[in-house]
Formats: sequence, structure tokens, C-alpha cells
Amino acid sequence: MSMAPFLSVYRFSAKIVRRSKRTKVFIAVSVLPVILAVVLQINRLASPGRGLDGLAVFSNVVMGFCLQFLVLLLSLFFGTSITADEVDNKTLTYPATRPVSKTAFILGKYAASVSFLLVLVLTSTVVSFLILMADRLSYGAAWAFLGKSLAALGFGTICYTALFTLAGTFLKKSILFGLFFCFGWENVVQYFPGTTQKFTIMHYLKSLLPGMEAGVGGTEGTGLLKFLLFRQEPTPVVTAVITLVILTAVFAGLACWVFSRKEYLFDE
Amino acid sequence: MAIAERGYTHWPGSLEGGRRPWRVLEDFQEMLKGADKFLHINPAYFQAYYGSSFLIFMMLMIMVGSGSGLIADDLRHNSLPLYFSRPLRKRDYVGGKFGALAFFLLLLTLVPGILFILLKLLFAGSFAFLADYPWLPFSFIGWSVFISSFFSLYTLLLSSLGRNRRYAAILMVAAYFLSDVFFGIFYGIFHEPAFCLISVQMNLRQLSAAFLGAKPQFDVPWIYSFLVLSAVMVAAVLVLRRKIRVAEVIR
Amino acid sequence: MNIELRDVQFSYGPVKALDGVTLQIGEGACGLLGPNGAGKSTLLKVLLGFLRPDTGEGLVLGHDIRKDSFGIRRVVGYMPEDDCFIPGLDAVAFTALFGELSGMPRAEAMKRAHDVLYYVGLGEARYRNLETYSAGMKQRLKLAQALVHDPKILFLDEPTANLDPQGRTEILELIADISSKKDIHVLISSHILTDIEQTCGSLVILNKGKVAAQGELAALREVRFSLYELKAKGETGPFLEALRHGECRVEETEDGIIKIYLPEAMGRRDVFRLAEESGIQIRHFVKSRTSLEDLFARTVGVD
Amino acid sequence: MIPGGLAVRADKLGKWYGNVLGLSDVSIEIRPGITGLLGPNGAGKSTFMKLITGQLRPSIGTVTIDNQPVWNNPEIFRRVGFCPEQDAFYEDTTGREFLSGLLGLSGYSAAEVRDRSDRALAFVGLEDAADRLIRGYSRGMRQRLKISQAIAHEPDILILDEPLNGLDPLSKRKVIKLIKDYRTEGRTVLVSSHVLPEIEALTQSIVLVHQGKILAEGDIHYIRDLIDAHPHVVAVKTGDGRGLAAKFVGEADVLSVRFDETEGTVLFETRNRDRFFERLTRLAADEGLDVEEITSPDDNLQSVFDYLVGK
Repeated sequence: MSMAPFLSVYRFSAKIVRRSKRTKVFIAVSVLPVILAVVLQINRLASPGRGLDGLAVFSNVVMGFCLQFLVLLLSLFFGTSITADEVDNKTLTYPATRPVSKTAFILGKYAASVSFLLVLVLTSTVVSFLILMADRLSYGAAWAFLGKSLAALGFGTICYTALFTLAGTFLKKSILFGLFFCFGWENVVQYFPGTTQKFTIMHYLKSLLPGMEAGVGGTEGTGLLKFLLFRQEPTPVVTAVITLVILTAVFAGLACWVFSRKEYLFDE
Repeated sequence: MAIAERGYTHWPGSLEGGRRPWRVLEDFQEMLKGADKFLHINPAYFQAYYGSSFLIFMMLMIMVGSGSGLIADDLRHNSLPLYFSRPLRKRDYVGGKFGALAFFLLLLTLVPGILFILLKLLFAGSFAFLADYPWLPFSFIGWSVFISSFFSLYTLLLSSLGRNRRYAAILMVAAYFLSDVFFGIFYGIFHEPAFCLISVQMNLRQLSAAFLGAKPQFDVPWIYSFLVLSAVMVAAVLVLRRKIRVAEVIR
Repeated sequence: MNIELRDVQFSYGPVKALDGVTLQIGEGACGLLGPNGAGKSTLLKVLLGFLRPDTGEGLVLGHDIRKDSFGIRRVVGYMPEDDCFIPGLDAVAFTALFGELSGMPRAEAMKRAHDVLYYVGLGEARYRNLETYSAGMKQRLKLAQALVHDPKILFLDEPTANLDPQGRTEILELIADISSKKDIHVLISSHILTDIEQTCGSLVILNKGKVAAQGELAALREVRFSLYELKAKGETGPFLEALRHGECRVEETEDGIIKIYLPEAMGRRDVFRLAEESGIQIRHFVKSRTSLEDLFARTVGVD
Repeated sequence: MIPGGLAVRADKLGKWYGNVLGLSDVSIEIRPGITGLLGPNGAGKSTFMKLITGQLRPSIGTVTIDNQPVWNNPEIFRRVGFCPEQDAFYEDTTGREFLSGLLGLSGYSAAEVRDRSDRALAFVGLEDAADRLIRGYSRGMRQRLKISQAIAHEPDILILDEPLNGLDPLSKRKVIKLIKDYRTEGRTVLVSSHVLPEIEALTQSIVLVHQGKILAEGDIHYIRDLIDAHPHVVAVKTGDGRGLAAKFVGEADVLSVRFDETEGTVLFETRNRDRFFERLTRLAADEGLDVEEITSPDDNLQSVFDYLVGK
């Protein structure tokens, strides 16, 4: 397969993603961690006696907001939009009657969405890190943590978007499925003991982060079924990365497979 | 002093046949151990039910599933002119949509409450329960109505923001969890209970505790939570009045 | 007069959609013509009280459009232009819903829904989910919901859009039937000129928010004696050349119709003579009344 | 690439949705020139359009363009332009962005994309509005933009689904002219429409679809002539109707003569129009008859249609 169709889809959908009004709302949501960081930092500087550790605050923001909320939300909306928007708005006909294979179409749009989301999420994480750690930028361990956080957020975006792209290709109520999955399944099952937690993507993402002990980042979840808060039993990093890559490939591959086989009828 | 044998050791247990496939279920068994209190109905039971985040999550799913399209679908399919070419006011239209959603939400709130009371009366065989807690029916009815109204208006507000129900659904969940996540972060850092006022969920739980006579989780007067939630409802009404226009600017 | 408007103005922000519209519409069916964006839909919305005019006043069957929009909505059936339906309902439930919203008792609305659905030709399909309806069926459904509460006036916005030829004829026959026999007055906004020609007795032409012409259709289509339209079979080149040589003005339209403006000196016979000499057959020959399209192009001022 | 000469061919083509029939046993070849596709709603017109543009997979049979299958064969779309029926766009882009984005999907270089989108916009007369958001376009502009995206890559086969829907007469004239202008030699244009006079204004060559089958194809007059069992009626208005009638009753092709006293016309029923009109033209010129009007009440697509679908 030549790269040209893929790239042209990529360019085209990147423009449409940037143009959409809804995108602006999601950009606003992604800026929230930065605002949060500014507020907290001002507060910290104003009352130095309270001993708030910038790194602790940062890890709270990453775990509580970016990973368990922002990434899920953005991937869910942009992932399902890849096909559902074209079908709902009946615009699928235009790309479908161009010399672009359906695989290239899905992968191009997927890549456009993912790269846009990565820019959003990673930029806002890095900026909040810089703000919160402004006074201790030489602290090496902090940079290591930042690196691992970015990896977790990045893999999360890539993997979840692939999953929801797949969901969008064949589920009519893909959003409902996605919300159940994100805030019902992922948010709860990741705290289950033993093997069960390995059935969530979040488990592998958290395995990328260092020393996640019981409850860190947990209490600011939904608080749902609190008695279930058991400790995480991390998977080795290499295994986690391999699992995430495989999952992403499987989801994206299935999405392409479903999309090139399915006929999309607009309700006429 | 005993010296442990080094190297290979025997295993003292006995084998019971392969059970590996059921490992997952075993995990669940562990979790459900709290369920034996199930039929122990008393005010605390009501407090637990109405204040549980599980109930709120289920309500949220109903809102996403059947509420997100209420107005967004009408906007998408241009049905508003059909409604308003009838002798119908905006408030009739909104009222109808509100009623439809509130009905489903009351199924989750009011109906179980009534069932609990009936079960209790049935098993106890006397009305002593009601005599002991005469305020209880009023409390849970009042609370059911309040929370259902709040969520209905909240849903209608977000559903009227666009023609896309998926977008409305995402917004509904996003706004809800966002407020909660923010609360979690701020509270986790500052340990200041007043932050519970920024979380929709915490406000609801504070208020449910106040309605059902339990001790609120945070030491913040319930009236503030009430004011915050009421403000959201008022804002919803104002936005709905602006958003539901019969005639749009034609191309 | 059923509808009277005096100097009605309406603007969307800086855009003047209606600019001093004064008109009277009487009995029977009246056509509302005009290019897209001339203000037809806005006019209907003003008449329904959806939009409040900036200045001017109007009456619909004696109800003031500013003060009594509820009174209007009780006696008016409105068929909007856009595709509209409620997903998940079947046609009976849909139609009955709008009957109820108009104030009919539930059982009556249900009964009535079946009747009007049969009337518009959806009898067989009335229990099907609306999402499976074709564009033409949705069009009929919109007409059904406009009729369900037995209105005195119907406002139809592009009633034949999306219909196939048979469906179009049927709907036009229905409209003609309603307006001539059932004592319901009809205001049809359309840009398919032949629709208006077939159904309407009177006509209002709007252009750029102003009334460009109004009156009885017959009076508006004045007769021009010297203009003929013909269709010919054979090699028409020499024939047209001969006509031009005889100082006729000749026009050919896209659909193969030849228009001839005969000078005083020439008669019909000369046309046939030239045709025979050029070896072609004349298969269609009519004295042209000003067609609605010409009238339209003339009043709207573009061609 | 050699322009022109590509045929769209369907062979025993059938399509079902579940157990609902969409199209059944259609074999047809659409050749260069303009072809009109006609049929009532639900007849299978839309299904056919979607099958030949690869949006649906045939349940049975094949559909090919230039002998290549269409389903999941994106390469074919270098030579096919499609203008869909639905009024759908990426509303938040400008006309130019929409067009150049789609041209990009066709694989042109940046310079060529710019060049072609400029030309296509000029062709449909949207140069001035090209940098406005599509959201703010009028119906006519939207329709013309749709057509421009179908022709921007200069396809050999242009397929237009209801291109005149929802347009006022003036915009309609513009679009008809556009379509006719595009029909340069050798190109294939397929147009569907509900409104018969529109098709008549565009082409004489039609395909009639009904109940999922092709009912007739060919020249509208040719089709008309084929229907022998259904003679033609010609109405002639003249001062001396009976005198005219007397000249025709001896002719073998005239089946009946009727007089309409109120209209002052004579209605001839004939089996052979060529002979009839030839004679009529001669009589009107030579023999002192004052023929005021000649009309054929059923010489239009509507009557062909009514007749064939058995109304």
C-alpha cells in the first residue's frame, strides 16, 4: 500500500478536525490542567508553609485528571466520530467515491485524530509540569516521572482511540458503550484484585507509571464502590507496552476490517 | 529452635481438580461479601441507597441513553416547527420533554423507595416502622423529586446545545465527572471541605444526607449545596429559553 | 379576504427578509413564487406567528398575527419545507401525536390519524417506523400531520420536493381536491412552476422580500399573439435560417422548443410553408401564452 | 489516460437489504452521452446509483466500469465523479477547502489541487464565495458546489443523483447548462431526477426503473414508438376541423378521429407519427387550412411513464 492516499486523508481530516466547533470545546477542556497548575502554584507560593510538594500535585493532576478523565473523554469522542460523524452527517459518500482505500481512509483519519489529541494532551501535561515544578527544574527524578506520565498518556490516547474507532464502525450507540466502558468498566475493574484488573486497558497504562500504591489517584475517581479499592498489581513495563501495542493494532485492524466490509446506509 | 528444611519442600494441601477458569469469579465472591446486609431496611439503608454514587451513575446512564437526544434529535430532524405550528408554548414543549425524562429517573429513585417501604411493612407485619420514622416517606419522596428534576433539567440543558446527541452525551458525562475530578484534586491537596461545592456528585450527596437526616460527609451547610444545584437549574431554564427557537435564520 | 398583510417588514440582523409586504389572499388555492431566498419561508413563518414582524400588521382568518398566534395555529395546518420527523415512531403515532398537541382528544386523534394517512396515500405503510420511510413518503407524512386537526387554511412549503412524478401528480391532485371541494384554503410556496400552474387560481410573486406581482393567475398570464412555440422533427437548421431570413426572431430553448416571434407581415401558414420547403415535420405548434416561467423571469428581473 | 468511451455495465445485478428488495436482475450498459435515470421513489434508482458508485456491494451479479468491478476498488474513482443526493457537507470548511481536500484524496499534487479547484469553482460560478464557510451557502450554491466536486478531477463518467432538487427555476437553468456544458465528446453522464420536464430538458436517452427492475431504456421517442399497442393522439386546432378530418380518414395509419366541440380541436389517433406529421405539415402549408395549434397530449415522458408502469 502506498502512503499517498493515507497522507491525503490525514491532511484532509486534520483540517476538518481543526475546523470543527466542538474541537474548540475540547481544547478548552484540555487547557484545564494548565489553569489548575497555575492556581495551585500561586496558592503554593502564597503560603509556603503548607509544604505542598509540586511533584505530588503534578502526579495528582496526571492521574486524577489527565489519565482517568481527559484521555478517556477525548479518545471516546474523537474515536467514535471517525466514522459516526461521516455517517450521521451523510458525508461519507464524498471520501467513499475517491480513489482511497477504506483502510487508508480509516487509518488516515485515525492518525489525524490521534496526532491532534496527542498534541493537546501532551502539551497541556508538559506545560502544567513546567508550571508546577518551576522552582525545582533540576530535580532529575521529576523529569523521569514526567517521561513516564507522557508515555502512559500517549499510549492511552493511541489505544483508547483505536478501540473507540472500532466501536464507532459497527455500534449504533457507540457513545453509550464507550461511557459504560470508560466510567463503568475501566474505572472500577482496574481496582479489582488478582487477574481481573488485567482486563482493563487502564491497568497496563498505570503499570507504566512508577510505584502506584493503593489508592493513589483512586480517591478522586468516581468514588464508585469504594470498598473495591484494592491495590494495583502492576504488570512489568515491557509486557505492558507490548500488550498495549498489540491491543491497538488489533482494534485498528478490526476497525479497518469492519469498515471495508460494512455498507453504510443513510436513513433514506 | 526449628531449622527449616532448605531446597525442595512438599506442599501439604490436597488437589481439588482444575478450577482455573473460575479464578475471575472467585474475585467477585470476595467483593460481594457485604451483601448480607441487604434486607436490613432502616433509615440508614435509605441514606445509603439515595446517597450512593452507584445510583447516580445509573441515573447518568439513563440520561445518556434516553435523554441526550431529547432536544438534540428534534433539532437534527427539524421537528421544532411541527411542534410549534400547534397551539403550544415553549414551556409546554420543555415541560413535556422534562416529564418524559423525569419519569424514567423516578423509576430509579421513587419506585425503589416505595418498594423498600412496602417490603419492610410486609415482612414486619405492622406499621411500627412508619410510626417510628414518620418523616421518612416525605424525605425520600422529596429527595427523589428533587434529584430527578435536577438531572432532567441538566440533561435538557446539554441536549439543547447542538444537533448531535453523541456530543450532548459526552458533555453530560464530561461536565459531571469533570466537576468531580476537580473536587478530588483540590480536596486531596488542601483538605478543605468547602471544595465539595464544585462537584455535582458531592453536592447531591450532601443534599441527600440533609433530606434523609443523615450526617453529611463534609462539614458544609447543606443550604450551599442546595443553592449551587438550584443555580444550575435556573441557568438551564434560561439557556433553554434562548436555545429553543422555532424559526432559525434561513440560509 | 383570508389573509391580509399591510407593510410587513422583517429582518434577520442586517438582512431584510421581508421589506414592506402588502398583500391580500382570498379563497381557494394561492401560489407563492419566488427564487430561493426571496422571503417565501419567512413570510409563512410570519403568518404563523413564529416570527414577529418588525413593523406592519396582518390578519389570518381574522386573527392578528402579532397578538393571536395561538388562534392562528388552531386553524392553520403547516407543512414545513425541511425534512422532519421524529425517529422511533410509526406514522400513526406521529400523526396522532400532532393531532393531540393541536387539542384533539386522544381517541379522536388516533382515529383521525388513520383517516388522513389513508387520504395522503400512506395507508399501507402507516405502522412502519418512520426511519424506514423514503423521501417521498416523508413528504406525504408532513402533509398528513398538517391535515390531522382539520385546519381551515393550509400553508404548504415546497409540497412536491423529493416526490417522483406519480407521487407529485397525486399530491397535486390532493391539494386541488382539498382547495376546491373541501373548503380548505391553501397557500403553496414552491419554485416548481408547473405545480403552481396546475393547482392555483391566484398567485403572489416575491422577490428580494418585496411583492413583485400578485393577482389572478389568468390575468397575470396576458396573451401575446405574435409568439409561437413549436417542436419539429428533422434537420431544423435550414428551416430556422429561412425564418430568420423572413425577419422572424427565433429562439431555441434547452429542451428543444423553438420560439418564434412573427412579424406583422407573416402568418402561421408561412411557417408551415417554410417547414415543408425545408423538409421537416412540425409536431407541436401552439400560440404562446406568457408562460409562468417567463412571467417569473420578467417580474424577478433576471433571465 | 484516454478520455472517453468508458461504459458502466451491470450484469444480472441484484441487491437486497435483508429481505427487502432493492434492485433485481438488472442488466444494462450505459454508454457515453447523457442518460436520464427515472423511476418512482423506492423503485431502486438510489440503490442503482449507490451500486455503481461502490457504496453498496451487489447481492448478486456484477457491476463494472471499464470492465473493472466497483466494490472495494478505489482506483476506479479516478475516472468517476459522483454528486450525491443528500444535502450534506463538511459545514465548517470553506468551499475551496472542501474542494481541495477532496481533490487531495484523488492524489493530485498541491499545485495541481490549487489549479483544479480554481478551475472547478470558476466552472460552477462560485469563485466569489469560495472562501466563505459552506454553512452560509444558499441551496443553489450548495448544489453547484456538489457538482463542482464531482467534476473537478475531470472524470470520464459523471453520475449525478437528483442534481436539480430544491432549486428555483433560475438556479435550475444554471445547473442544466452546467451539466450540458460538461458533456463534451465521449463522456458518460448519468442523471437521475423525479421531475420529468427536467430530464426532458437534459436528454432524450432514458432508463426507466420500476419495482427494482429496468422497465425500458433508450431514446424517449424511440421507447414511445415501441409501444405499438398504445397509439399516439394528436390534437389539431383549426377553423375547419371537419375539412381537415376528411383529408385523413382515408389514411391507413389513422385509427380514429374525434371532435372536441368546446375546444374546437380534432383529435387524431395514429399508429405512424412520421407519416401523419409529414402529411399534416404539408396540408397546413398548401391547402388553405388555417392550423392554429398542434399538440400531442401524450408526447412527453409523463405519458411514457404512466403507460409503462401501468397507470
